[in-house]
Amino acid sequence: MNSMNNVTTIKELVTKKITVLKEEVIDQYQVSFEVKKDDVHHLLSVLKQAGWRQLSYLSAVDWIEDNEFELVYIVFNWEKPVHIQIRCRIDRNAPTMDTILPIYPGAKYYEREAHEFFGIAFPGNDSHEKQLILENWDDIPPLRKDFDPKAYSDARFPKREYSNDHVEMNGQKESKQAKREERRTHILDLIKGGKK
Amino acid sequence: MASLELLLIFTLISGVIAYLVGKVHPKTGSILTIIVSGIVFASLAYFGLNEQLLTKVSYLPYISFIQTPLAIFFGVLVSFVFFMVSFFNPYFIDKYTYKAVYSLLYLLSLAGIIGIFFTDNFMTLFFFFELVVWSSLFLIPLGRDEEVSVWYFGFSVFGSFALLSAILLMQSVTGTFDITTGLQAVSGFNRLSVFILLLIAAFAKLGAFPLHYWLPKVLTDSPDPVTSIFSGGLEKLGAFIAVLGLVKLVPTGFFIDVMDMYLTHYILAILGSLTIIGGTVMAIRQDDAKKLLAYSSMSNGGYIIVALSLGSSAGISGGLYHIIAHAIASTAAFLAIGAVARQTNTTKMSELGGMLHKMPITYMVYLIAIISMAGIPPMGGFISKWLIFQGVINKGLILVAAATFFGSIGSFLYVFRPLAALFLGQELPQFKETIKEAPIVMLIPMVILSLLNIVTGVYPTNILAYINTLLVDLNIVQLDITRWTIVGTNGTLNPALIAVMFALGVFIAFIIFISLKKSRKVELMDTYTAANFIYTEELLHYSVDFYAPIERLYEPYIHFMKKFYQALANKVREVGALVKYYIFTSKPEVATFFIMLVIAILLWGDLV
Amino acid sequence: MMINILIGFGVALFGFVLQTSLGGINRKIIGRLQKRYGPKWYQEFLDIFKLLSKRAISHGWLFDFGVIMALGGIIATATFMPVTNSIVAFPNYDNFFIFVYLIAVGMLGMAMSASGSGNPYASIGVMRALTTMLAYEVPFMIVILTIIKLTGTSSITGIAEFQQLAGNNWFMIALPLGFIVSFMALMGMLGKKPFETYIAPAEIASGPMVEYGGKQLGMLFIMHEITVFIEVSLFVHLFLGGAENILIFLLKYAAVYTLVNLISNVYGRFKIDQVVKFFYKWPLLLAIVQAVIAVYLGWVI
Amino acid sequence: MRKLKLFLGPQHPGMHGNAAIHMYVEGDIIKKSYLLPGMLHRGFEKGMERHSFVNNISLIPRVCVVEPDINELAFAMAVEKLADLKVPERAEWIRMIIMELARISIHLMAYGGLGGPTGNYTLMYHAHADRNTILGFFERITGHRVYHQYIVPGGVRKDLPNDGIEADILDFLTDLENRYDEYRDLGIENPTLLARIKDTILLPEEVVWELGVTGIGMRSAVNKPYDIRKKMPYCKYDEVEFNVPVSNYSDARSRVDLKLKEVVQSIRIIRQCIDKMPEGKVRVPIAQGQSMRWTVPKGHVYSVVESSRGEFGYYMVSNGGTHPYRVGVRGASYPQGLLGIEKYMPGTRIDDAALWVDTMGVCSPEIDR
Amino acid sequence: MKSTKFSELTQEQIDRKWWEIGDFFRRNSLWMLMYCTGCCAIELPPAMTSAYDMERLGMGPMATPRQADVLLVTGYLSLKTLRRLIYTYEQMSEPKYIVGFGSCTINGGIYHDSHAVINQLDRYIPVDVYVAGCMPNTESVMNGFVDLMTLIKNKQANGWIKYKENNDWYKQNQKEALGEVKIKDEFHE
Repeated sequence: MNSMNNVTTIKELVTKKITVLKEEVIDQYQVSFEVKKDDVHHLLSVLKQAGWRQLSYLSAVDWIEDNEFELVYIVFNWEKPVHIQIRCRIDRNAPTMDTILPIYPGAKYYEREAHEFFGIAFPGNDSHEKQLILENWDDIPPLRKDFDPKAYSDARFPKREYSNDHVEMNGQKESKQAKREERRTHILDLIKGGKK
Repeated sequence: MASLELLLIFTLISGVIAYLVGKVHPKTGSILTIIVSGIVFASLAYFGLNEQLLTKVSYLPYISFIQTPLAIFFGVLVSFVFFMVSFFNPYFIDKYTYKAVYSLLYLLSLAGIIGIFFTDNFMTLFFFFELVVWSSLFLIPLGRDEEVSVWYFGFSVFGSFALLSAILLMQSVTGTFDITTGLQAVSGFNRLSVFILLLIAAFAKLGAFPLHYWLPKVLTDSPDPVTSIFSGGLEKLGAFIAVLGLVKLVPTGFFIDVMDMYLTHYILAILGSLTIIGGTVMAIRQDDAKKLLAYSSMSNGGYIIVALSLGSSAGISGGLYHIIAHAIASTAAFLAIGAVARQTNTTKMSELGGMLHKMPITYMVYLIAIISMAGIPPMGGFISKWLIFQGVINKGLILVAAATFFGSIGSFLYVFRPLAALFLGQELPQFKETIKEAPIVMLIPMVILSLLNIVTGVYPTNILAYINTLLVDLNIVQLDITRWTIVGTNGTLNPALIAVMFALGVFIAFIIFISLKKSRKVELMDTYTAANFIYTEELLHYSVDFYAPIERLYEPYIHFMKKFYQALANKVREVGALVKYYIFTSKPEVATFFIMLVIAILLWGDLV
Repeated sequence: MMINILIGFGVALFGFVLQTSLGGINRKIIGRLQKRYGPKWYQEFLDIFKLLSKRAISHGWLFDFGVIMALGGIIATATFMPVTNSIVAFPNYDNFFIFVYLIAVGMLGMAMSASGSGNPYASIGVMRALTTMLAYEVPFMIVILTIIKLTGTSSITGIAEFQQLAGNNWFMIALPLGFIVSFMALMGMLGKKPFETYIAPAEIASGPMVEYGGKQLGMLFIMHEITVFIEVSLFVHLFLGGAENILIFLLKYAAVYTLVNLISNVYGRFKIDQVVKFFYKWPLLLAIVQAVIAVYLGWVI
Repeated sequence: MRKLKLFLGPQHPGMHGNAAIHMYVEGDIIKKSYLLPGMLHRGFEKGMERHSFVNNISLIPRVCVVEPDINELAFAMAVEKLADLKVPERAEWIRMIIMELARISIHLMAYGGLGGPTGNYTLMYHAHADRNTILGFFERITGHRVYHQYIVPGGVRKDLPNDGIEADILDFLTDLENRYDEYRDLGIENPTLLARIKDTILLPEEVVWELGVTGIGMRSAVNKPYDIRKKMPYCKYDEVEFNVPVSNYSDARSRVDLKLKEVVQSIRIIRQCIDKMPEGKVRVPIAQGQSMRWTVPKGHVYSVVESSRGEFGYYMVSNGGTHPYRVGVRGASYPQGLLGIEKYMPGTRIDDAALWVDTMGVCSPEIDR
Repeated sequence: MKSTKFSELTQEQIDRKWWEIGDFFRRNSLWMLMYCTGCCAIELPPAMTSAYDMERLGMGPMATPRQADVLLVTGYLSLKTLRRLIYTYEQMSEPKYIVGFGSCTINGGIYHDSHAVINQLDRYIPVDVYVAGCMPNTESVMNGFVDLMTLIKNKQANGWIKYKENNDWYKQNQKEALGEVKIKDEFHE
């Protein structure tokens, strides 16, 4: 199958030049490599020269339990249609990552957004510290796992107050408020992993 | 002072007095100019309009005067402009290096003007012509740049030589220096030569295409009052000479039947049209308000040429009326800009904005002036443009008409630009605190000129009646006017009725306006910005490259005249450098002196 | 004289009522063209009176003064407009140039007031309006020159009567090229697409109108309706042979205005320099050719 | 030289969507410009982490307002890849019908939207009338006009209604095809519009690669059929015949032209879909009765679909729980919307600013999220 | 005897009569401000165009807040939008009305827990009519406008008066959510 060939060539290409921590073939159109932080730039320029000219996506994942951020770069080649995910872990306490602007000029705003939502610094990108989407933001970056938007919202934006009505269920009065509370704690449980 | 000679001597002597006084106290010297020019204007107007001027000469040699309606017309108008502008002198005198000289030159020019208009001898005319050229030449560098005075000098000398050649040619054919008889006697091919030479002189003085290059430079760089003088007064010398050449001289050349005019005149009309288009097009793209008005002066000069070359009563009376209307309107406009410049030290539109809120009277003066310049009723400019259109349409000159229409609408474009960029728009922070309305003495002439603008537009028949007597003098059919109406070749105009209807219309609109709910006053910065916040007034003021889209269309083509003159100047400079190495110093004044000396020696033989 | 003035204002009022109702009807027609039901025929009246009833804002005295001057100037212009041969306020004074230049007072008032609001969009809009004017006026005036030269009068009723006396030989037929040019110029004058550059909501947010609301906007709407009345009836008188009685006038007026609207509604709008280029290319040439043919050669059908 | 600052949006008739473009202007040429996004920011990626995989179905269509179905499909495909779900065949065909109907609707809207900046409102009204018909079909199929929540992980929510909807759709498509020439005459063949859109707002090939523009913008410049549907076919796109229209010169006109040509291809695809669609189930049940507690295996996947503006992708990370650990959305207009406006809008005239945004296909909700 | 008819009316009553006449015009000619704050704006084009044709009711889109009568808050409001919305609302000329679209304006809707979206619109600016739904159908949008017209007729659409009277309360709420309403930073010089 022609498209599976693409994946194997990529694997050869990448493993020849870079030490890959972990590699994963998701399907015939997608591969994922986890590399060290320092290898990212090298790998990206290799891939760009090999034809992966388009930066499709750049973002981060907050692995709060490992105290690490994972940066994800997804590049794409239209001639050999395979999406390549390049992932690397960086320290969560002082997150910095050198910019990839010289390789992919299109990364400018992705990096700026990653700074805004995760607090990752991108030295080399002049405008990465400017605010982009948020305005007058005064809390920790919102996409970090330890930021609770619900609490933020409750504190800043009051809810509409409905009359504390009751529902008749099987003859006994039950408070809607209590039910709502119950539901909320249940959902919070689910967020933390759910009952397996 | 009914005697022209005494008036002339008085002006010259008071010029010297003003100089001496000015050495001690410049301001007093400049106040003297107000008084003297006031007296000159008053005498000319009072005695001239009653035809009581005395032309007897007893003290000055070689000079003789004659009192014609044409002379009185121009004399009163130009001395009036001088009088009005002189009110500005005390306020600007501090800005010049040679304060005392200014007053002297100012009065010398005035004296020259009297001489030019009232003489009946061509040599005398030439002498005074040169007096005006000299004195105005030294007025110009009082501003900023010396280079422009060189340009002015160059074109003036060209015009002077043309005038001189015309005079000498005429004299050699007819044996007389007398203006009227001389111009009527000259005939044949010589008539054509005289015609061309006179028109060259007129074009050089009027700043018409293709001899327009100096005008915008001079008008931009000379001091603000001098600019007004040039535009309202000195430029009209050219118009005067154009009248001599186009109207007094019997026309010659091939007669085009379908247009009912001579080919020579038609060519002139085309040149006038080119002047109109060139002036309009250039004025649209200027950033400096003074330069913009300078190009508008050029364009209006084109109107005068077109009108005078038509030769019909509507055309010539329209041209003469346009001389009045434009003198008043453009002086007012220049004075208003000058008043702003005095407060802000700049006339660049991109640096100004929102002056309306601090200088409302100046704004109104400017508004009325530009309504007149754009030829919109009920101001004077409308009457003259209407007459000129009558003349043009009656002759069926399609291309000339296209140019006049273009200039007429185009003037609307360029005069609006200073209005919007300089007076309207956001009030810039640097002018919010410091700027005040102009002093009352400066407002006096501006208000008088504005009133005159309205009067000439609402009740023009009085002036037109005077122009009619002038037309009799020039052997042209009179314009058909009644007390309130002007009857053109294809329509009747009632300016007063238009004004009344306009007033009534505004009154009705006003009634509608005040009977409705009162509006809420908001700040200028509280404005629609697509819901974005902005705090910098400068960023919200549209004044740079105002007419960018239309400028882009003709931008590649505008520099051909400039290139031509620059190349010419380079050639002259090469020759000049050689001469200069031996004789001249770097000062243009000295050079002028030498050249004039040479001319004077050459002329000596002819005079005696 | 008093009677004449009253007739004049009567004409202005008539023009306002006529154009406003016709405007509403035209909105309905356009609605049908766009597969819609369309508004009520008197919607324009509702809009104007609604605006007049609102509490507006003002940016200073000039903002108000300009609006008053605009409306006043236009009312004054309308008073000179002949409706039919006999309904004319000031016979013999209905000079063509009055309309061209007195309308400009109103325009100047509006332009001044708009720029006085301090909004850059307004200034840009005014700039575009003036540039458009420069574009369409020159070809139009050349055609007018031809007509005045042919008829020997610049009086509007005079020109209309000239056509009627010539056996209803309208200038529309006699000067076909000139008619085409003038029709384009009329579209420019009325600010219809494709020459609608100075309103251009998507570019400069309705241009000069950007800061107006409430009574100022209402007055400008009245002004606009009267302006349209003046321009369209000018066209009717110049090219369609005027009107012997009011019915014919209404018919011709409605036909011209509806035609302009229908044509304009399937077009987009030009950029401002394209407007200038457009008018200075073919229409100017056609106008000059027409003028040469009619004036110098005397070939008039 | 003093500059003037003008704004396009958020409250501006020329701006579709809620975003502001700040422009520094000299004369009428834009000298500097940038997009100020974030006015539609709702914290989507955070919100998705707080909802379970099934709950998210109601949230995702709202990411991109004008074109909700691509979100549903991209999300569903991501989840299916993670959970290794096999979608029934009929569901794949129905998905394609929905996607292509949506594509026609958004192209019509964009084409009608061309009437806004250029002032041809008749075009806009006609295009919206047809779009409204398509919304009517959606309502009959899914019960909603705009946010359908129809494509769910494991198939589609329910089968097509049994009221002859296929015939109605075919009728409408034939009607649309018949009026195709009329549309062209009213729009891009219209001389006044041509004057506006021809040879303006160029997008050279280098710029495409520099910014990472995809979709019609890319195809109009590079002259190659770079379409996800062709290159990495999802659903059953490899079993239908269609062309990808391309051009080698990308000005505003050619981009709009490609949109119209894509409408024709979409019509072709829908016809084939209705023809080839088998009977059968439309959904695999996930965690019967316990869908709220349904967990998805650990993993990370990036799923893409071809939207009307280009490559639209979801990056999804699951840590094996009921909720996604991280969802990242790659908006198709992200490159041209932010970097494109900053780098390549200067030099345009203010007349063309709205057209720039329109024909480049900048959609602010997917930039802000 | 003759003047009794007029003398009975006080100035206040005359004003009210005028106001009623004005109300007739206002409700038949509602010009709305096109400010697409959120997703509900997508159902406005169908309402405006051929299918439902708002112009029948005399409604039409307008370019700037100065000209408009109705402010349509179409959907959720992020903080960034709310600032601009308040600014826009204050620029409109009186009397002015607000129609809130979708559940988001009522109670935050699906974004009730978002860090960037406010929950209850009428704490910040007064709302005359709510159109519920996510997103509201075109029919209900039209119905909302008809409701607004009825409210104007019954003199109940007086949110703008409320805003004037309780300005302090509104300003305080705005400040709590937004800090300063007008911001001045590198993007807004």
